[in-house]
Amino acid sequence: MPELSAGDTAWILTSAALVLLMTPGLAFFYGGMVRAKAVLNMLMMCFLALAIVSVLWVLYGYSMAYDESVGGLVGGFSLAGLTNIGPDDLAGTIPVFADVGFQAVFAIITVALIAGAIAERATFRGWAIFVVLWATIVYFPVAHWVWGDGGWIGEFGAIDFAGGTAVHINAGAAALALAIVIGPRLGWRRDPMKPHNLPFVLLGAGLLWFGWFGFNAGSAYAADGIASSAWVTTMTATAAAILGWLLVDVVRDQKTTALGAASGAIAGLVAITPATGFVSPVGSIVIGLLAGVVCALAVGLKYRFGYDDSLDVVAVHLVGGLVGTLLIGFLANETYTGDAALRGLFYGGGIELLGRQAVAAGAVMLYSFAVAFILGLIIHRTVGFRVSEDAEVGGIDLASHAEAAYEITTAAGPSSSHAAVSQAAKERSVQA
Amino acid sequence: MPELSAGDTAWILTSAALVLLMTPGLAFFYGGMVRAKAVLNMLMMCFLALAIVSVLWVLYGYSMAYDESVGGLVGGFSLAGLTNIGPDDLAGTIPVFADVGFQAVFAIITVALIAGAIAERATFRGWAIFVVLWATIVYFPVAHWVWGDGGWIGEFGAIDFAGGTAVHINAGAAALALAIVIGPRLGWRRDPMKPHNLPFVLLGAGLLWFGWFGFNAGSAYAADGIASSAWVTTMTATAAAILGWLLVDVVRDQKTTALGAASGAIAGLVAITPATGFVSPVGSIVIGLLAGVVCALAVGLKYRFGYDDSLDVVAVHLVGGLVGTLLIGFLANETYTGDAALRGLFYGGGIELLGRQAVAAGAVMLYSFAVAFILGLIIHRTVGFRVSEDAEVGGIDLASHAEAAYEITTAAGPSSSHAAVSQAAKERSVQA
Amino acid sequence: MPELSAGDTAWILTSAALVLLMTPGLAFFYGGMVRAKAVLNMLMMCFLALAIVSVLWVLYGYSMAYDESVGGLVGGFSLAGLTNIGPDDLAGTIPVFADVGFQAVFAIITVALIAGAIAERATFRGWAIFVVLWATIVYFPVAHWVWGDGGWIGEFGAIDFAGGTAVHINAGAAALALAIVIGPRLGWRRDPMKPHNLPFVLLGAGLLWFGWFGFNAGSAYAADGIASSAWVTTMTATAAAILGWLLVDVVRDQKTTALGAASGAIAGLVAITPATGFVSPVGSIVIGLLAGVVCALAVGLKYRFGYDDSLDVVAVHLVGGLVGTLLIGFLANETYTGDAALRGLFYGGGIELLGRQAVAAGAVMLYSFAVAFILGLIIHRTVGFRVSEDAEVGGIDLASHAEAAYEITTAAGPSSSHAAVSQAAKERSVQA
Amino acid sequence: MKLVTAVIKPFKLDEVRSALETFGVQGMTVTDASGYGRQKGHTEVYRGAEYTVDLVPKTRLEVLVDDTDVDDVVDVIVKAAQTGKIGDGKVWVNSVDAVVRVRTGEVGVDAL
Amino acid sequence: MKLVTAVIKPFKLDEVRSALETFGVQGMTVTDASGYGRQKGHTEVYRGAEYTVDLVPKTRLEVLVDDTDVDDVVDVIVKAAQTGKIGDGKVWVNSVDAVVRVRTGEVGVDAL
Amino acid sequence: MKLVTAVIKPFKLDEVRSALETFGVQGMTVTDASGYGRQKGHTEVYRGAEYTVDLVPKTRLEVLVDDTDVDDVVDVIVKAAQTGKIGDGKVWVNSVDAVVRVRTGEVGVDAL
Ligand SMILES: Nc1ncnc2c1ncn2[C@@H]1O[C@H](COP(=O)(O)OP(=O)(O)O)[C@@H](O)[C@H]1O
Ligand SMILES: Nc1ncnc2c1ncn2[C@@H]1O[C@H](COP(=O)(O)OP(=O)(O)O)[C@@H](O)[C@H]1O
Ligand SMILES: Nc1ncnc2c1ncn2[C@@H]1O[C@H](COP(=O)(O)OP(=O)(O)O)[C@@H](O)[C@H]1O
Repeated sequence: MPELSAGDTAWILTSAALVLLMTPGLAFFYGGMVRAKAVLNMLMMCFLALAIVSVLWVLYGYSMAYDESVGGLVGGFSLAGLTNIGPDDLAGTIPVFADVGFQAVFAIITVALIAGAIAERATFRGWAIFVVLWATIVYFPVAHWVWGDGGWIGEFGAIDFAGGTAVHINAGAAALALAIVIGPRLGWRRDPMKPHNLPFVLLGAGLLWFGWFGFNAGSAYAADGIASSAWVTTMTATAAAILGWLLVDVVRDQKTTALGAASGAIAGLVAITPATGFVSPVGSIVIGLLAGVVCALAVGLKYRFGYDDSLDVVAVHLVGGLVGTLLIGFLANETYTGDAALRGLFYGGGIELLGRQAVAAGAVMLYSFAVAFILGLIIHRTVGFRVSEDAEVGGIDLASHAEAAYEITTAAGPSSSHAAVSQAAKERSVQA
Repeated sequence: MPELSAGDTAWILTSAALVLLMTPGLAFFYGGMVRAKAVLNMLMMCFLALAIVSVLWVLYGYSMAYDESVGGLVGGFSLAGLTNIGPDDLAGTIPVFADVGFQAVFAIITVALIAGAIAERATFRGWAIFVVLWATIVYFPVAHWVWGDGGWIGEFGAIDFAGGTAVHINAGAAALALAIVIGPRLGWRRDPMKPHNLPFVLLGAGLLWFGWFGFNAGSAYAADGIASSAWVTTMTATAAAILGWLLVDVVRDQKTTALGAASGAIAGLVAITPATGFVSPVGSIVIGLLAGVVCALAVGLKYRFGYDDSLDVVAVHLVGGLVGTLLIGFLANETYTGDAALRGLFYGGGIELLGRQAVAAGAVMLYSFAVAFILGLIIHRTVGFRVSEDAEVGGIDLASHAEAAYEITTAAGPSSSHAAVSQAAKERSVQA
Repeated sequence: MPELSAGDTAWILTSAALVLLMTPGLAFFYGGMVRAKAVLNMLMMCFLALAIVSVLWVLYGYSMAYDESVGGLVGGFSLAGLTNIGPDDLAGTIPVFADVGFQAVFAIITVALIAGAIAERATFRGWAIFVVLWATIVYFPVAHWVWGDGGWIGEFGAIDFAGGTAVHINAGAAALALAIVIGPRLGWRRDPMKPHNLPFVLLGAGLLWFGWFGFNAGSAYAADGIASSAWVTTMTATAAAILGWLLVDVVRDQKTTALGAASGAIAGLVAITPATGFVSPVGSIVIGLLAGVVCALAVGLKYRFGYDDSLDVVAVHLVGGLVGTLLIGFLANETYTGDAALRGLFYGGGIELLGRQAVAAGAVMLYSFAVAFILGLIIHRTVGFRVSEDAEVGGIDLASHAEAAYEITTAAGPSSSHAAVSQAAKERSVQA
Repeated sequence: MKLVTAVIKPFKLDEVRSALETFGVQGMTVTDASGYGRQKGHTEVYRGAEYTVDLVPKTRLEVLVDDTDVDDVVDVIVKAAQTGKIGDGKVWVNSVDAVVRVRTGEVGVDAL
Repeated sequence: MKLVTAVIKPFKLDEVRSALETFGVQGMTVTDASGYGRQKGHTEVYRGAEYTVDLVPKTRLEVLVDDTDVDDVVDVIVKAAQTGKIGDGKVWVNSVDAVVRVRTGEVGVDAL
Repeated sequence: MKLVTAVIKPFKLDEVRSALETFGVQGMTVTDASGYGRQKGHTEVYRGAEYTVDLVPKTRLEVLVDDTDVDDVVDVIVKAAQTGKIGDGKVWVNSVDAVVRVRTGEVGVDAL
């Protein structure tokens, strides 16, 4: 029986904290991309996902994902509330609670990712309900399929090191469904809808990259050689994807863009996620470069097919997730997978691995899309999933949160806003 | 004799870095909440606390807190300058220097927390002096009371896992004292004084949460099961507190606010701090929810009693710290405390634990309040603790630091500030 | 033969992630200091260095730095592509891949540091070419000199714990060369050219400090006592340097400035870098204080000698690196170096150590300056290293990236930019 | 020579500009403004207190026109800026004594 | 019809607005401005160099009023905006040839 | 009394201000503006789509002057603001019925 390894535990606790930081990072990556009148709502969608999913995870999510399998489809409820678990219980060389924490943050970020597709226009109530239902009906079971003991995808033999299917394809497919259900923003295709704060986009990208080392290298569940190679490939694939996306920028527009660099980084991180512990550094450069190029081109899909996936969740997460999941079929390297059966086509493996990867990707994509579509529709028709036209034009921050993001007055210049001074403060009930 | 554990050391060094990051995080949490003309001063108050307390800690702070006890009240000075300590000396399974670093960042953040109560109006000189004196007279001894070998609170049997009394009640009480001493901002209750940059508030909250995993789970002093359960409760209490605060928002104002979400997160983190390694995940959800609701309501106290605690340090840290410290008396769980005597009322424990918690909380609160009040008064009457009216109205950034935070010119739009161009640059003595 | 230590590995993987975060941190430190029309370009210069150097490192950089020495000058190419390395290979107690990752991020940040000297005016193409060439011709060999097995500086007996010569003097000298080659910004000395976003400067400083714990304490290559003392000195030197720089501010201008605090922090971090594991905490306070004062004064050099080192890379990194590298000759402490031969003058050592430090510093400085100067000149004369006057005046963000950093519209106030509305969107080829 | 000043809803700027261009006006100067009038502002909540912001974002245009064009230009602006909802804004006309084009020093109608 | 333009200290806006409202003026247009005059600006320090910023933040109001009200309105603004310290600003009056309400096309006094 | 309004290139503000100071004008009010005219704007790229921003940043000045000075003031501004390249801007003059200094209530030339 394995003993507690303080080193492995230190690494998993660190990794869990890093992955938790990804959700605020995502909030800024997304928040910088929306217009100034909607940045708070974007941040709040991410923080709400963080708050709700954390609680659900402890109440029943961990149990549904990691309890004993019910037919390979979902875990049971015997771990609900985590009341059976104590600080001395181990999962391999780490405490079960470290596993609980580390897995929780995956659930959180997956749900938060979806928000980008419906930026600037979703009711906060609708989003809250969606978060609860989609996490419960889709994420918890799908995590079980892929990583749960006895989950059907794992049994079937498809592999996913850190979440290409369970996280990115899953979130990307749901994002597509919601974008279709709630429809495009007013003025879409007519107005530019440019990012209001590109430095925030790069800040978010930087924090995401940083956190992703926990996401990928932490998924080794130990501080060992595979964690280290995963660390390296998480760096190199991302770097290569930045170069790939900027290449598309230059060829198409004769300029490199900051939005392209940030998006390329995320595309690379997404694509390497499923493959990070299975491929060599050079393999990861191939994955990154391809992901950068393919995702940059995939942004155009929404214009061709007419859905307003506002912050390109589909192009980056669904497409990037597919790129990485399928490239495993070509680039999986026995030196890293440690299993002769897990070799990609380029390393003398057969076509079966690629086939299994495709089946797993397809299954998660269809399931997530279908459930998200139905949930979205139900919410839309009942409590409403879309704010009023006035709220959207005037800004969802004011309409949904009664706040404005910035009140930037500089004593130095003429841009001093007098709004603050001209307000009639009507204190209503500030007392407790 | 325990040996060095690389795993435990890795975790404590990581935790220490995480906690250090909390002070910049706090700077942004606070800095986003003040008006644009005071953001640099707010950031500088936090960074100054960081700079001063780091140096004091090495010179004599660590010694006063952790050297042999003088009557349970304060440590001696034999460790002053840390000259007796070498890299091979151990404190348990980690090097003493790791302990020095980890404890240093607690001292720093505690002092920095106080700044929020006197935002936008304190002289920088006054603040510098206060930092030196309060750290010396209050923080170092109180840390000894709670965590020092032979400190009276520890001996007395009150428990504080990561700093509910020593950090939050302590800082909150001092904040209240200073807010009273230096008085409300000009225009308080009349002008809105809205946060100038809410995304910064959320950025700060995100960084604080991230760093708090080091604060709480690092306080296990090992990478083990209790560190892991502390990690989990640090996530869940915070999440629940966000939901709790937003609930108050919705009931009272029919809107969820971003400021509420950020404040709720901090309230939850504060409340779980003393209890983090003593309660179960479900227990932590109870603590978080209650803290979110209670702190949200406690914000009204300042209006009722008429002190301008500008960024609600009292409502969040004093009140939140009390909530957590007292709830230990109800929710302490033997599975986690590992001691049948440390059981809360809900788990069959007696009232004594609650009583001891209350005594410890009360003692720290009174001591910190009294000393801070006297120090504040002396500083106010001598070197001055409050900037001139002109400086406050015109902006403390210009008055105290001769800087303006933002000079945002976009070539794209009409908001290009011409201030930069219209300045008559009078270089005085730029040469060294 | 040493075995894998999970604890050491956890610490190095964590440290590597921390150091990676330093490049985004640097991007914000620098980005906040430039004018608003150039912030994206500054961020992009840093992210481009990150992307390119990551890939080069795997392809041949690691090999040039750490493969078997060719005459003490450079490593060979047998590790090119890292194809000979597997996840089970160890370097001491950690996997080779952990070493690869940890060393990669040093290469990245060194190159990125240079960008600050040529802010707001360099062609992006020129920068991309410079990054490739300088990394290849200067950084990889110099890393070998200092840290490679058999590198001449190491053999010679000069010591550099975490990169005073290899990173800071190296980057600072190259920065000086480029600033001279491409010349001052239009309006330099006439216009104020104030930082456009000082909170970003402090955010960057905070992230850099946080990451620097990995940089310095990670350079112990183990989670042990020296890592812990390095952690502490990284905190205290930085704190002291903030105080030192603010002291100069106060004496000269009667005000403390936020820019001074941020710059002081970086100066302290730079100066402690080579000495971090060799000096006591009190020694580190001396180094920090001196670095803060000296670097603050060194900012004036550029006015005296007439080069526009726009963001003071020379004053902070070259000068700060020299301060730290030379002070080792005075303050190296046997308790920490563990070698009686490595004692500074203040601890009874001879003048030889100081001499060796000076030679190493001088050699790196000259080599880096010379090569950077020649590379800069060639690039300037061929593809061009400087944007057009129109581009510089109108803003390099628009000229080089066709983007504007901010589009901040608040529904609340009059500063609503109508630029977005008044644009005629001419979609060209958004489809893939 | 006349100066036509218009205060309009910000999102109408593009339409007004196109309409003026079609009419033949070749230039204008635009400033951000905020307006107070019949149109209500919005409400913000801060720490449980509610604040009403009375000012509404507006865009202010200035167009110098020849005397003969002034009525048409006012008409073009009013038509293009109209939504029919409260807060559409005002247009007013001042007399101008002289106009100079900075670049050339040309005066009067030639300066436009 | 007259156009009253006032340049005042920003923190006086609210008082001026209330005073005008009490008087019966129902609307105005506000822009951020900065002023240069007797009032001194402030000093900034950057890397040890001192810069004087001469421009002082101001708020600029425009109020269209009927000819008969113009003196009173000027008076109301001056009273409300006065602090007695340098930099209180200026108020001036122009003649207006025509005013139109965009929403309805009403002209003259009806447009206010 | 006259009101001289000038729309100029932003980076020319400092020169114009000095020139006016030298001439003896003691105050002015400045606002940020953007202009539409012969001068072309710039192009931005977003997700592969190209957007033309037609508006160009400008600075708008208002200077109240005595009738006798008006021609000279216009001249001073035009000279100082001229670069000779397209987009240098316009200067125009309106008549002012009355001017008041808020601080003192002084009117007319004394108010300047
Ligand atoms: N008397 C006035 N003087 C100057 N501007 C005014 C005046 N009245 C209204 N405005 C401007 O016109 C805008 C619209 O006016 P409002 O009364 O809200 O609607 P409407 O013109 O449709 O009746 C205001 O926001 C303000 O900018
Ligand atoms: N000649 C002028 N033309 C236009 N605006 C002016 C003029 N002189 C002053 N102002 C405006 O009035 C403001 C106050 O003027 P100032 O001379 O500082 O104080 P005061 O009016 O109290 O004597 C200035 O900031 C500027 O905005
Ligand atoms: N008819 C007009 N009315 C008001 N402002 C105008 C007019 N025409 C031009 N302008 C202003 O003058 C600026 C310069 O005009 P432009 O035609 O670009 O160059 P130029 O005046 O050198 O011929 C414009 O950006 C705009 O602000």
